Amino acid sequence: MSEREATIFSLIQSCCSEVILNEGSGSFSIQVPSEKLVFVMEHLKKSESLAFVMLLDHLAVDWKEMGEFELVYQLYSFKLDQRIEVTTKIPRAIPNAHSVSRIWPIAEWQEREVYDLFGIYYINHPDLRRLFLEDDWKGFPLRKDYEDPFMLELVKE
Amino acid sequence: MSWEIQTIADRAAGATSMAEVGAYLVLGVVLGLAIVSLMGLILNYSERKICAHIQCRLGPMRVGFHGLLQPIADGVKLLFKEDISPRNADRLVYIMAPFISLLATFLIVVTVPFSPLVQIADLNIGVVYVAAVSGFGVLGVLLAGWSSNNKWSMMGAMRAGAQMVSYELSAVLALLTVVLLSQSLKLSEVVLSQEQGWWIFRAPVVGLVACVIFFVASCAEINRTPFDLAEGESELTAGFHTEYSGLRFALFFLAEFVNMFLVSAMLVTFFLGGWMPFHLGGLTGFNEVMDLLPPGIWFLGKVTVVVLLFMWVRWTFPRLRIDQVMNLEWKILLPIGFANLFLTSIVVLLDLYLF
Amino acid sequence: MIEVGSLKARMESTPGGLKTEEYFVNMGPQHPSTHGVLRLVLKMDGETVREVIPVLGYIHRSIEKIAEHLNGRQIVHLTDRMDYLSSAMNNWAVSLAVEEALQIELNPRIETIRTIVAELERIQSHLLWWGVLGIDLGAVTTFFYGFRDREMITDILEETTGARLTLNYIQPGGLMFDIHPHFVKRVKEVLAHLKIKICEYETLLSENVILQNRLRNVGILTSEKAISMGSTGPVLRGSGVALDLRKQKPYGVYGSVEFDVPVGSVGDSWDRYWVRVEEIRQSMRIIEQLIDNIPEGKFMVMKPAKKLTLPKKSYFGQVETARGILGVYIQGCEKEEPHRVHFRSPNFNNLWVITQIAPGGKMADLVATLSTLDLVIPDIDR
Amino acid sequence: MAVEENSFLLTTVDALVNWSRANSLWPLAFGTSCCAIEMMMASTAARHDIARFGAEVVRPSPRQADLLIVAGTIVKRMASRLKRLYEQMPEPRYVMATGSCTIAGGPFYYNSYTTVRGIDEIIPVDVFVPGCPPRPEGLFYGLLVLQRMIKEGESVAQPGVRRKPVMAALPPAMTLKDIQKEIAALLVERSEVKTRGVSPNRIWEERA
Repeated sequence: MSEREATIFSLIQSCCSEVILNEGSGSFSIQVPSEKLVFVMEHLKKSESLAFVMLLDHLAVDWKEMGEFELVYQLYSFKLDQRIEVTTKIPRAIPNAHSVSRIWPIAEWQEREVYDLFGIYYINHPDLRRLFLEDDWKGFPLRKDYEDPFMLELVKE
Repeated sequence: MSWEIQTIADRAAGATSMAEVGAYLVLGVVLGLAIVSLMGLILNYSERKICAHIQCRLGPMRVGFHGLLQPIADGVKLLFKEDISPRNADRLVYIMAPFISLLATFLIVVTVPFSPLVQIADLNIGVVYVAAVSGFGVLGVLLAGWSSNNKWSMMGAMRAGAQMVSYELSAVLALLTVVLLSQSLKLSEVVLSQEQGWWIFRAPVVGLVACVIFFVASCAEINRTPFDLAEGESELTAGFHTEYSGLRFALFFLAEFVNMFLVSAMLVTFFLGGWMPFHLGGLTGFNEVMDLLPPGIWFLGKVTVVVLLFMWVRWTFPRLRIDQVMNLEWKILLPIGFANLFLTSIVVLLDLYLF
Repeated sequence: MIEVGSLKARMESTPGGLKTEEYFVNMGPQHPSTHGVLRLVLKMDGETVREVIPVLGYIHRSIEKIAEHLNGRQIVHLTDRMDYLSSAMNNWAVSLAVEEALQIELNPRIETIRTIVAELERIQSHLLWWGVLGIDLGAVTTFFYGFRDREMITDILEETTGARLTLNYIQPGGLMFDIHPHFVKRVKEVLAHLKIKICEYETLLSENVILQNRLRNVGILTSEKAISMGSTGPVLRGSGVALDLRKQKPYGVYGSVEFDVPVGSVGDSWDRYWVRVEEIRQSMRIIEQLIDNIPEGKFMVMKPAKKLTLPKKSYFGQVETARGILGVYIQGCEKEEPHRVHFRSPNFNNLWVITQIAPGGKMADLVATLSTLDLVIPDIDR
Repeated sequence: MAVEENSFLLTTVDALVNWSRANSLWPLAFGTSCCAIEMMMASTAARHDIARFGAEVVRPSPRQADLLIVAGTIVKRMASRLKRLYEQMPEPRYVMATGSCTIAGGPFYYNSYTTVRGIDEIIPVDVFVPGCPPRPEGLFYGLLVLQRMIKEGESVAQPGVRRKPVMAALPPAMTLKDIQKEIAALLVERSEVKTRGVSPNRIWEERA
């Protein structure tokens, strides 16, 4: 972690002490408890010293063994010329997360994509529908336990 | 040199027996149809070839010598193609629309003076007739778009309707300029009045301005780029003929090409002397040399040049937006047209001809 | 007869003026100007677009699921088929992520060749966009001119990589093949040819008054909106934000070459047009600086038989493609196959811009705006 | 009036009609992904120029098209649209499947939950052009094969009777069925490829 990243991290921690560094990432990454997510995100965007105004990407990772979904947000700040990865973990059994679409409008569609493929329900999302698949599609295909006879899964031995 | 004008209608009027009248009638109709279909084939082929060469391609090459038989292959194919009419279409109107479109073109062909001896009918209100009948084409397009029961067709038809009716005004204003200059509504007399020089040259500036206005307006009337909004492929899939297939589509195709020929013929007749050879008033020696070529050749030559110009414009320019099209007509072309008409009357009153 | 005054009074008396009925039109999935199988549901009022609702998924091929079953080397060929017009850059993004995971050091030859090939791809992608823009606006001839010159670049790429479109050239650890012996000569020929042709194109299309009228002040995207929609690439730069990863986070040898980042001012379609045409020039400038001094060395630093076992960590490789920032998120789990692969496609974010800037414009403006956004639909759907 | 099966009149008309159909195949502008770019390259770019075969009149409306060039992957969601487009085309209509995705699913064959593995599951195909994506020359060869098929194949007396589909770049005697049989045999033979679950709408297993 470089010096600048350390200062950014301390700035974030000053607003919410529960934020920790995420070791499981190759780049500068923080982990936020899921109930604090919207608060931290708002701070990341609105704080003048941070100003992460651009939400580059949002995705989910299915950790089936651990019974968790990991949500990953990639943010970018023009002011600091820095990308930051914000991750949060939600239980796999109750896949509910808070929507950040009020903060970044593009999140509305990115969250729709994640909902479509992982079945994560975003609270306060304005229009949570499937994005790529038909509305009557059964199951969420990118989950590790998704099974579909149409899929012709290649089994390696 | 004095030109003797004899149309087929004149000959029929001077005929001695009913059989002869009938023969002339048949000749007239056959001639009209032949011109329409032949022009359709020739222009289709040349459009494809010319656009190919503008775009560094070869164009049709495989059927006949340099693809000469390509339009025939297309025609036969379209003739034998299944003819679908959408379930909720207004069937009668749907079937009639292409014929109405073609009828308008056919009715104008009747009056075109190809040469002093080749003209089917020479009406004494020729200009009024042309202006009136050419408005008929809009009807076909509008009906086609409306009866197809398709939103894209409808939008195309509405665009075409608005655009063609508007530009009709400018085109007629430009024609009125020439009517003022030649002081006749008869097409043959319009041609004859250019014996001292074509109006585009003889009338100072006003002739040229009227010609340009007519060119732009007729470009819009026949729906060619930059005014091809009615069938703008990238916007409205295929515009008013989206739902047409087979022969009916071919008729629209044909009407489009023949319209291009007719508009060029009208432009030539009114501004470039029709079949009249290139004359300069006063230079009798020069004029006699020019008269050596027969008038029919002069006419076709000039039409070819104008058609080439139309094609060149089409394959070079992007398309306008609908509001820009309307602005161009109502805010630019129409005022200029009126001013031009006013100036022309001054030219005629004061006899300010160049030669 | 209705007097004009009374009509005006009536229009004013009804709230919101004289109402016309709005209707829905389905544009796509098969429509010539959506460049693929994008479907836009348009709410129209006559010729005016009131609302645009994009509907996706008509080419969702589940690339992310397939990639979970392939190893790092094999994923590359899937990225070719996402944004097929900047396939080399897509390959590069995967390679960057995998190389970061395996800590592979590359030699300067690989970096230089990668840069040249990527810039060639960028030029051909922009040339194709230029041609298709012409056809969307009704100037068909530009299409043929753009494709003619694109063909020359395709030839060079084919000689070296063996493919015309889906290159599969940049691999984790180096390149698929070494460059063809004629590569340098051919590239120089094409650059000399393009320099003349670009000026010709400017006179044919850019300086045309109709084109200017069609693009200027159409589809204005302010920089705030562009940032909040997460758009990148020429779309963002056209709005006046100079975000270019090649400058910001130089990868390859971009750090050592000189080039400018063209930036628009208003953010209308014309700015986006201009930025792309200017980018062709800048790409040519980059290639010119590199083509004469490609260093010697190996074209592959990793043994082909080496197992690409990814550590249990996530990696995010990002490159600037012809359309914006492509990010590849790879989550390894001590196996050859990654646990999760995600592509942050530039077109996905750029598409949503249309919902913000098209309403209020005419139908023809929508087509022009779509065209200047330069979307590749398979990249959105993946 | 009864006309004999092989009367001079009918065969001449047949020849004329088939000649015209073969030489004026207007394609429908239908491309979904990468193959579409190569199709554009073939159909329009100055070097290749499909206009030489009289097939450059790309119609955006299926009503006016004769040839449906399916260029690019077809996924489940698009399948119904493809079928609808095909149904909107007037007879006689021809279908050309370009690229491995349209032939068999291509690189998206395994582990894909949306890709349709071969468009012949949805619509009848006349010519297959392999490649990923096929070169413009490949597309031309497919077009020429189709032209030959049309010239030999149809008759006014028996409309709709068609030859079997051919693989453009393979020997002309090879049909789709042969290839499908071969693939099925290979899949059974190669033990390292095991598939979990068999899609109900895969028909090649039943055929083999």
